[in-house]
Amino acid sequence: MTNLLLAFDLLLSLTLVGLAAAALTSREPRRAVILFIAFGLLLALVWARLRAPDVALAEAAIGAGLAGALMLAAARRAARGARGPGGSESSAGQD
Amino acid sequence: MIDWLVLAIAVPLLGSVVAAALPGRASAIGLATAVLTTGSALAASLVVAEGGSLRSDLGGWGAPLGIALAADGLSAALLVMSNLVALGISVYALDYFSGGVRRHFWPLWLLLWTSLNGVFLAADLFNVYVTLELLGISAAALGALSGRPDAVAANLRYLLVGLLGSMTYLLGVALLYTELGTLDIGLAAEALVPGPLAHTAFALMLGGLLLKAALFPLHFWLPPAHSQAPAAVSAALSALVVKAAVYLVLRLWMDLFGPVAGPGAGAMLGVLGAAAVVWGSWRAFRAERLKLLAAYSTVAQVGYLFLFFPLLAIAPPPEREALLGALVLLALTHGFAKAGLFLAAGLLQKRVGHDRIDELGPAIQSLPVVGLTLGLAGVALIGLPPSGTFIAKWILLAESIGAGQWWWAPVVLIGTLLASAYVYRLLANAFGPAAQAEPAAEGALAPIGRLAQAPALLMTLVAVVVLGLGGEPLWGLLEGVGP
Amino acid sequence: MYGLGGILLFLLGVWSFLVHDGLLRKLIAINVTGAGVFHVFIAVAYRGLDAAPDPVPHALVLTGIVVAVSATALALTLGQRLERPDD
Amino acid sequence: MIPDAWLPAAIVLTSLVPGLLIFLLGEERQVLRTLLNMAGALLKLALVGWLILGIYEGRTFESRLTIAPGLDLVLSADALSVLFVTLSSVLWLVTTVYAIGYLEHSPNRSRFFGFFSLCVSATVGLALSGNLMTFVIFYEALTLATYPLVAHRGTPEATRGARIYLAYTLGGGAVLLIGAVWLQALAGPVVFTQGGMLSGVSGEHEVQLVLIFVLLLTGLGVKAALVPLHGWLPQAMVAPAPVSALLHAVAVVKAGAFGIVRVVYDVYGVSLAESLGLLHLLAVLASVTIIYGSVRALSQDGLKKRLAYSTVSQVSYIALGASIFGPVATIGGVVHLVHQGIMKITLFFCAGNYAETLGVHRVSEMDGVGRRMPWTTLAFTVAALGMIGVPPLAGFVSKWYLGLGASEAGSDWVLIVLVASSLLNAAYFLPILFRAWFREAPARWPDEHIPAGRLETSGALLWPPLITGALALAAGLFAAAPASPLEWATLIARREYGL
Amino acid sequence: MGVRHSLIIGLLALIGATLAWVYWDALIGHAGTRLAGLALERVPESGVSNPVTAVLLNFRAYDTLLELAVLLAAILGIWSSGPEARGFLPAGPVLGALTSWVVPLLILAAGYLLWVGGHAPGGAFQAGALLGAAGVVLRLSGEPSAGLPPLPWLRVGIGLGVLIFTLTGLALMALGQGFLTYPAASAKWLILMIETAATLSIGATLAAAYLAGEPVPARSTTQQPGGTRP
Repeated sequence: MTNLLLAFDLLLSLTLVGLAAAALTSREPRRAVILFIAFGLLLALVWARLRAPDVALAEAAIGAGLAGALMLAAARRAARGARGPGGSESSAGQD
Repeated sequence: MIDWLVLAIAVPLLGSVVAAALPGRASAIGLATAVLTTGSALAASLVVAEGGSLRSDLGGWGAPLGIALAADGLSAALLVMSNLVALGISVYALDYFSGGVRRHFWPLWLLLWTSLNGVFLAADLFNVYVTLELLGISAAALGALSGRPDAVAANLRYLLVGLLGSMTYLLGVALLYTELGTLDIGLAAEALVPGPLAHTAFALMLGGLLLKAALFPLHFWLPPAHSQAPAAVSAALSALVVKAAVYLVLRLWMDLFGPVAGPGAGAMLGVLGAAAVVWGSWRAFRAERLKLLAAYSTVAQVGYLFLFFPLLAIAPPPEREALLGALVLLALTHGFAKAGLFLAAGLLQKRVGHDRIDELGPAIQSLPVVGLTLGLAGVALIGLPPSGTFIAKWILLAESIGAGQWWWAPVVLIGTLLASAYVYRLLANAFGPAAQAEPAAEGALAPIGRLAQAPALLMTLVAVVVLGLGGEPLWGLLEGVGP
Repeated sequence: MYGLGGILLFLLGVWSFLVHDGLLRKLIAINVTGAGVFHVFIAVAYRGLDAAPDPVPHALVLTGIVVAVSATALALTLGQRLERPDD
Repeated sequence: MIPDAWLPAAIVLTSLVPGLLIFLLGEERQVLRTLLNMAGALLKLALVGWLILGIYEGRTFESRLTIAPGLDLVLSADALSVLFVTLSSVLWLVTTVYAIGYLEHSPNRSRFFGFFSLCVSATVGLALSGNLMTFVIFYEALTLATYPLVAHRGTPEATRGARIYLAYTLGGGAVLLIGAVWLQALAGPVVFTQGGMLSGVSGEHEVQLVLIFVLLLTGLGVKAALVPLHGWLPQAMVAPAPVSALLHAVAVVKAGAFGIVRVVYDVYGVSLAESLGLLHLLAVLASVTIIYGSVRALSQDGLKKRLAYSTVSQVSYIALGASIFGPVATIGGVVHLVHQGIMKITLFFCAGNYAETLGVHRVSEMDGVGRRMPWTTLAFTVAALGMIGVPPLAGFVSKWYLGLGASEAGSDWVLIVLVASSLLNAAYFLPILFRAWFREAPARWPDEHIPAGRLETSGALLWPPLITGALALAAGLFAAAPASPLEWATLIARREYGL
Repeated sequence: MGVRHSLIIGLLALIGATLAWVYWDALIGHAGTRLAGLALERVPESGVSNPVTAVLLNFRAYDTLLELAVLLAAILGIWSSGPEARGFLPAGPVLGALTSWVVPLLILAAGYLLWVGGHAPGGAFQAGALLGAAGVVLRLSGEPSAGLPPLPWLRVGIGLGVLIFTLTGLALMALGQGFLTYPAASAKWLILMIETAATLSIGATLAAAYLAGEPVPARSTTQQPGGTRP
């Protein structure tokens, strides 16, 4: 385990936990969902690093993609409930 | 040899898919599946009764790799109870649900049934997680069927709490897998050595399951969820779903964590159980609405079940058999009685449009059969003589005094007295002055079909008479259970 | 090392679930908790750069993810049903 | 013929099955209901007769059903239980006839008769129970069956009285349960054995045995209406007359007394009870109740209330009999169980007649009742004199034996209690008789129903008191006859003391 | 609020510490192969070469069956809660172009993933997810039915995966093999068949889930893009 790899792992883990903390503590729902989607993608990256390609693919497609899309729709409706409606294109469906 | 265990799960699953695909004939399919599933479950239990235990490895792979379904005396007894109650509920639901809701009810109900059978037959830790999830999701979805805002909110909270419980349970499984390398309960039990990891995993899994079994401090989600759901669903929730979680705690306690689960953990469960009994009975006594009363009495009854654990932890073999039998008998009786009570409550609500206890007088009078059902269910809940609960409480008291832990006795006493108080409040107006005054003056009382009243009555009759007097074979069935 | 990260995520999720009370926040908390647990599973499955990893936890995590997403979908719909029961 | 094992169970079923069937009957099926009732009662009498013959020949009867490991439901017949079963079945038959007449046109009678038969089967089951657990089961079942009867009328006071009754009896039941379970945990399954099961147990459980006895006594005391726990009895007088007659004179109250006798003789055994000083405790409690009951009866104007308080004191005679060490006192106590039942039921029947035919509820309204209803008042007089203990009647026999037993055992203060209570009985019964026979009848009775026939009231209401009155007389006069209650009591005492 | 807050944090920290220590000790102590060795050597018998798919669809097939049931339960729950939410505005030119290009690509990728699952990372769930994503994109670009077939067919669609899975299992049991025990020869094709059915039903379910309610049958779609039919 070269210490370069160790450094990379450490970096990955820290950003992962940082992202999760940011997503959870942010007040505004839409911001939380965006951060959550980023968290999902990073998680997929970490799992790819841990030689779990199938799971990484699934996490990216479902965990970040679909769950994110659903949450975005819900956040948008929640926000729209607060102010006027605004259709928006969301970053859905990564390949 | 037909593998009954697999049928008990595959048939309801298939039924739910077909019912989902053909909403028009949902109830016909539903009933047919109900009958078939109960048949296969009973057949499986019969085989277990003779053979001691039944195991089938799915997919033909050995235990460590593949998943196995196992049924021993304990799971057979609960399987029989839950299938019979579910059959009763299905017959009841035939005319309880109106057209629109019906096509949503049947597929979800059969999925719930599948997961119930799955929990009782599971022998693989991860499989238990997936089945618990299926149970939680279908139960929450069914609970929110009525669409009323407070019902949806209560069931949403139930879903979230259930998810958290499952995640904690899963972390426990992860830790176990880290150390033992296997997911099958049997193999894990052999490999498990009582150490820090075993205790932590035990604590996590127990915590998750207690959340789902709604033991005292973690019961907050149960009353609103069970009282808002439609009657047929809340009957299933209270009688079966909570029982599945308690069954799992018992299964883990005895099979997997035998050496780890010392008297300390037992005492803690006992204390929580005692608090549940007193708090649940008290809140039930103060409840205004019948279904809320029934929901709180479920919290109390779960408390009773957990009162057995401190004694189980220290009882030598002969008493252990008696205690185990008493625990299962109490679970079965409560299952039947509570289901009967909820169904009867549903009938009353349909009859007069509300279920405020103090104004149920005329409704009970106009439906003598429902009155009798309420009476019988009350007898079983309090634990008066002819019911199975009486015998279970008798054994619990005898063993608690015998084992020197006499302090459980006053708890049972308080619970019984409070239970009789709230059942009395319910039945008082059956004999109340309203009886003579005006039989059914206010508003047209909805006609209640004979068919709808039958399952509730039958279930409470089983709870009081069959389990009361015919309890003996239960101990025979439980011979080979547990270390 | 990743396992510790997974446990940290689990704790973060549980903490957020207990403290925050918005539906969306709770759902994210649950997904984070789930991610933490799956993280532990995958970390356990990892057996060095060269050796092939242990497939069983991978399958478990796959199932777990799908289950988590379906539960989230149901929860979101029920939540949305709460806010606007009319339409 | 019915093999030995099934006879006790058959006896219980003869009233259980008709009861359940009656529940299902519609309100208007009067004839079928009466038929069922009568058939059940007569069949039970026949079976009881068969049982008596069996016991005489020394055969034993036992039907056993195991409910759980170490717990089984046992119905076995021995001398004491047969006595109580005979009493119950005879009086059940008579009361059913009376109830049919009494409830001629009142609503939901199927429910009434259903619960009525359930209650009797519970009493018979209780009498025949072979071990403490079966006893507790039937004891609680009795509470369940009697509650609806007390609350039958549905009037607010009925509901209130029933609630008090339920509170007392359920509390008592729970305490009894705790005591029984504690005893079972201590000494294994508690089977009623001649001469006491625990007599062999060594002394080291001393304190626990005393505590258990107190628990059992409290549990049974509720039903036997011992002083502190008797509150429910006067309240429950709100129930219809046949209910108060059978239940509060025979079934419920006697169940408590019967329980005390069982516990003292067949669980603890007289010698052990004596050594632990329990008998002394029981004797004091019983005497206090006797005096207290009689004193309160003096001041009661309501006829049924006065009878209720007299029941409170009379039942404690049985407890007193059990608490005096010696066969003679036991005979007195046990035989009083039967006599008091017969006499008290006659009094309640007559009270019911007065209320039903003349609308007379209070003692003060009973002037000249004797002229208007000679036959009922005659039966009332026979029973009242019996209660006081006038020589030829049944009451005298039991008081005589109690006094004899007390003097033999050397506890003279019991004699004083007996004499004082007899005087008090006279004090509250004689004025009633005086009013009934020698006072002028009022111009118009409060609520008079002129019956169709030539009799003073409807047949079904008149004959039962007369029959039980005659029985009371016979029990007194033919005390020495072979099959009389006294003979039977001596048989029991002889077996208990192993003479 | 502060006290409770810090109490929770303290408690969680404590649990975290024990967890971490216990986990670390277990991980170091047992560098054993756990199920890896056993699983990897049995993979050839399973009819597919990708170990994860082998475990997923052969060794622990029952878990996957239940997982599909969970998906079914979720979508049924969503449908039972009421009608679907309002659709989105029709797409602008840019989005329209993007969709007409992305959706076929997604469906093609899904098909590829499905096929490749046998011997390389990929499989039913990932392919199903992509199909779901295609449905979501269609929904976002103003297509009200998200490319899903009309309701009666959709109801069959969501149950397809579980149906095929259970039927194969029962059929195998009827043939005396035992539930879900694939005979070695036809294992590959059986698994592929099950995977296809699973992909279709997962795609349909996930897309329908995005509708957040029961699709209103009145609205029949005009043009039928690829949708879930390959």
